[in-house]
Amino acid sequence: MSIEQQYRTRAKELLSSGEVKMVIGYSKGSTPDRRRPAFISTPEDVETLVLDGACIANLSGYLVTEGLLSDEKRVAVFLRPEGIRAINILAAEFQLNAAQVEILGFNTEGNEPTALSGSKVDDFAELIGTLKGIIPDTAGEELYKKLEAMSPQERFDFWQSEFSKCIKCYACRQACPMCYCRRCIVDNNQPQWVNTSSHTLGNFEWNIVRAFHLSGRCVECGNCDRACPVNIPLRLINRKMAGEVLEAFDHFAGSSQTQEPVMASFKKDDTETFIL
Amino acid sequence: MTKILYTDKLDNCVERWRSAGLSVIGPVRNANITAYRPVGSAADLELSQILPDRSIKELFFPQTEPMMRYSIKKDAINTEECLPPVGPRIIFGARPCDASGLAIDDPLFGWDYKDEYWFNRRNETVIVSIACTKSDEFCMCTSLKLSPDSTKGSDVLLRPLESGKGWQVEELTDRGREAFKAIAELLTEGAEAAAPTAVVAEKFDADACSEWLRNPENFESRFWKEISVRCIGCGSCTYLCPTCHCFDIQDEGDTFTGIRRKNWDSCSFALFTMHTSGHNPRSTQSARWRQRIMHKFNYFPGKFSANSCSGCGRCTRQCPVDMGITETLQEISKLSQ
Amino acid sequence: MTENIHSAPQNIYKPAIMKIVARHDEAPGVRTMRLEFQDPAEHEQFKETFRTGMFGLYGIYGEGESTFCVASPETRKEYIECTFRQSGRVTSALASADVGDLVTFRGPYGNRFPIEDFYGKNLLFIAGGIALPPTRSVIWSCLDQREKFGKVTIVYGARTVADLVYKHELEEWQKRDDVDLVLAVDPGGESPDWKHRVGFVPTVLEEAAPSAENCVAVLCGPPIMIKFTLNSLKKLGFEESNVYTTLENRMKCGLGKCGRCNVGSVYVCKEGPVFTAAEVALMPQADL
Amino acid sequence: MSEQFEPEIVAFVCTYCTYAGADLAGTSRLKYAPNVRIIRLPCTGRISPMFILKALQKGADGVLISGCHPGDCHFTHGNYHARRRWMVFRALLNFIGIPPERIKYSWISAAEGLKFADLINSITEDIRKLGPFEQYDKLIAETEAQASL
Repeated sequence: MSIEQQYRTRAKELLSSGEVKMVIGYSKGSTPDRRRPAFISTPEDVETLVLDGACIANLSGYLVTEGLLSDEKRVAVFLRPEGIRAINILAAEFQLNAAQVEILGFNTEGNEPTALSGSKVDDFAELIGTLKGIIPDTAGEELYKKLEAMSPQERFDFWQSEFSKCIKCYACRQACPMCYCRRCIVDNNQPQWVNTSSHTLGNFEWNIVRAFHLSGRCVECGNCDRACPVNIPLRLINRKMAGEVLEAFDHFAGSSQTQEPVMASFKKDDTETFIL
Repeated sequence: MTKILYTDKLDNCVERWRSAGLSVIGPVRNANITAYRPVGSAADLELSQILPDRSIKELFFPQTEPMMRYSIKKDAINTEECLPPVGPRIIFGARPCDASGLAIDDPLFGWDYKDEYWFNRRNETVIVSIACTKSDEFCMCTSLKLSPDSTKGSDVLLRPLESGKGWQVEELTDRGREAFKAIAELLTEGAEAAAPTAVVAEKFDADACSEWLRNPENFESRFWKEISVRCIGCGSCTYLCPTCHCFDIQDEGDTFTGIRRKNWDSCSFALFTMHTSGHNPRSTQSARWRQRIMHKFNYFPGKFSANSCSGCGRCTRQCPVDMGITETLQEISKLSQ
Repeated sequence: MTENIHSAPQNIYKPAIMKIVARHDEAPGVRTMRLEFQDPAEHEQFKETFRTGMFGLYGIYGEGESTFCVASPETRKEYIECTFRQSGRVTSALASADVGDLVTFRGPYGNRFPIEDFYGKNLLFIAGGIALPPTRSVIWSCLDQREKFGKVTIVYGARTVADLVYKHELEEWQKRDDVDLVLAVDPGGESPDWKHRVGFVPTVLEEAAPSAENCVAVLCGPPIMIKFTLNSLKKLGFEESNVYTTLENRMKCGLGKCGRCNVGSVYVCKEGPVFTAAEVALMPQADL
Repeated sequence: MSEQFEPEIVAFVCTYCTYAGADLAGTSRLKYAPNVRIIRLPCTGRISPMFILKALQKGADGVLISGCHPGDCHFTHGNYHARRRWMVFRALLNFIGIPPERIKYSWISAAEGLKFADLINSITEDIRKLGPFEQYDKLIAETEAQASL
């Protein structure tokens, strides 16, 4: 039995038994290589679920949709390891109760999905442990290395040309499972810290703030990068921040649902070589 | 016999236009994205892409533009208008869907109050469109009574030759004829056949959809929730759309000097309609998606006699969650049967 | 583009500069300002176009513009009065502006109350809380030509005694023989010396029971109040086409371009803000 | 003779330690470079990275952030939180291409008036050597300009 069929069966069981009220997965998209999020709430619809190598979007963000989990019922969701880490963070930041989330874990190596065994976030603790320090995918690796080798001024020029394309559609924010704030800092206008205008300066500010707020929280699922309609390599900034946090504080975002958020905790002996 | 412009003359054309004082704009690929940008020579033009990633509207309605500069002194406020730079320009290689998008928005910006920021640019711009010989699964102009070679909004329409070596020239307006006078001697009279235009399958019945949308009963249909459940509420569809025209007015600066700007805004943002009291007339994403569809295919045509959609398909092409107008209208077509 | 569209000679987004000549605190956080035009030509234009019910965009450069009605009547066009509650960025800035300071104004925009149609009829004004200002513009427009109308009844309610706005004018109306003023505060909002009614506007209205005979009602208030008051008016026999109200939506341009004030196909800024209850009933209720 | 470049430096300091330290420097009549504008905040924990960005945007050539020594925070651990934030923010700015040398961090207690004066002198010199912060100029000019299209 293919993993797709196996998971359909499992989804059907979960829905039929009433164990979950909804399954969030993938279904066919508008072109053969596209997959779209699917929200299945009846056992009959389970057949529309698709699971293959093209299922890469991180669906965990839908769990914090207003009101979805407020009835205490459970929801099943298809997640790759990054998605499972995202659940840990959302739970650690008290955005959801991880017990309400049934995980249909999978990974994609090459084009074939493989099943991950477990159903609760804690079942995947060991797996997540092995991922620590490993870059989840190598897209953009070359560019990343090139950027690292540049001088600050060259990097600034690079980002200037990238951010000048930004149209402030906030697709990066909306696609990110970690950007759950009801009111984002750019939407606050008293004071208006970030210019809402999408001139390059405003775009710089926005992207710096976005990256800062995701430092130590980003699971590198790549949702922002894929969502960006003007192809800004956003994941490079996030990867830099993830690496920085790992190195400085040994913090691997989303390791467990009790992990303290890195920016809301401290150690007395944190590095401070830069402080005069 | 028709006038023909051969590709190898294009560089000359650009030069002629530039020396005639026109700034030449066309699809340019830069930093992984194709957009309408000023070109120095024909070599900068990227004409092979089905259509540029970003729409043409930003040349007339930029994502952010200064409207006025203010300076405040003790007992005087000085407002300096920043009307767009007036200077003739020619857009070479627009796609017919983009060009018609501009024509669709003209009545809106000219409705009683004329928006100079839009019309100053419109009146100074010649639009030379190239008919499409390629399309993809997202193109849907034919479903909106337009076509890969529609002339709406264009001043000149070029039809690619079968040989791929040039274009048949169809001058549509005085403005277009005027601009092509400058390159008259670079054109050749010929009978070479044009390549067949792209075949764009009709994806939905826009009239039937409009009728369904006009029925007040359907406003509260469950359909809206179901179709928009995966919408994440970003603005990429509206910002890439050649006809979406909503904007915000924002001040930047301090108590003494600063700039008032006109910025793109999107009906898919929750804060778009939020009252200060906290009341939000369109408080759910489904209500916002419904507004977008209703506005484009019911309200707008009711006022300005054209659907506010030119069928470029960018909304679906770029949607992070694979939504878009096509799918919604296809579903409505099914419902209206 | 087949036809050449000429631009209007005037930049439609450029505001007029106004001087604050008086200001008055109406209730906690609610302030009235009287503004005077600095440019006589702009003032002339205002005099020509302003009719009661229209709104404007009041602003402070650096903060932005905010939409509220012109609270002064069309019979007094020497100045503009506006009343606002300090709640956001722009209104906070406006609230901190003092007499003599300059602010910006764009308008007047929108449609108006068809006062000519009210001639010879009885008038019923109903307002709740901060919604008295738009009603007040109509009230004074009518009271300044009192002889043209029949009986005038004003029903005004607020949450608490402190929240009542235009307290001086309420007193004035109270004293007039040709105005029937019914004041009310919500239960719990009364002060020990409150001599008027206690109760919600719809209830108070039903108790006062003005006759629907040859009567036009002008109703302004928060959406929830409007909803219940309309029911009460129906009970009293009012036709929906004889009930006028104003819609207040978020706006940025006021010119029918920026797209945020739409309720269904209606651009509130151009086709409104004044609608009859019958017109409002045709709009998609969920988008109100 | 060309005039020497005088950098403008914005200092965000906590009121309990560094501000008191600056006060001590003043009352002790210590002389230090006049290039610093001090903004007093309740705690280093209150210093949002937005402050730094805004200062740079408004024309500062350098930024100083200073508060109580670890363990001395009036609010017991505001400065520990701030320290983590700076660590990350520094790396971020560096990756974006804003030279981290323009942003200085220090611990200065209420008793360290002399350290404050010395520090101000030395960072003023450092920033002077770096020259004016011009990276944002092009961006700011763009916001001032007409929409280019």
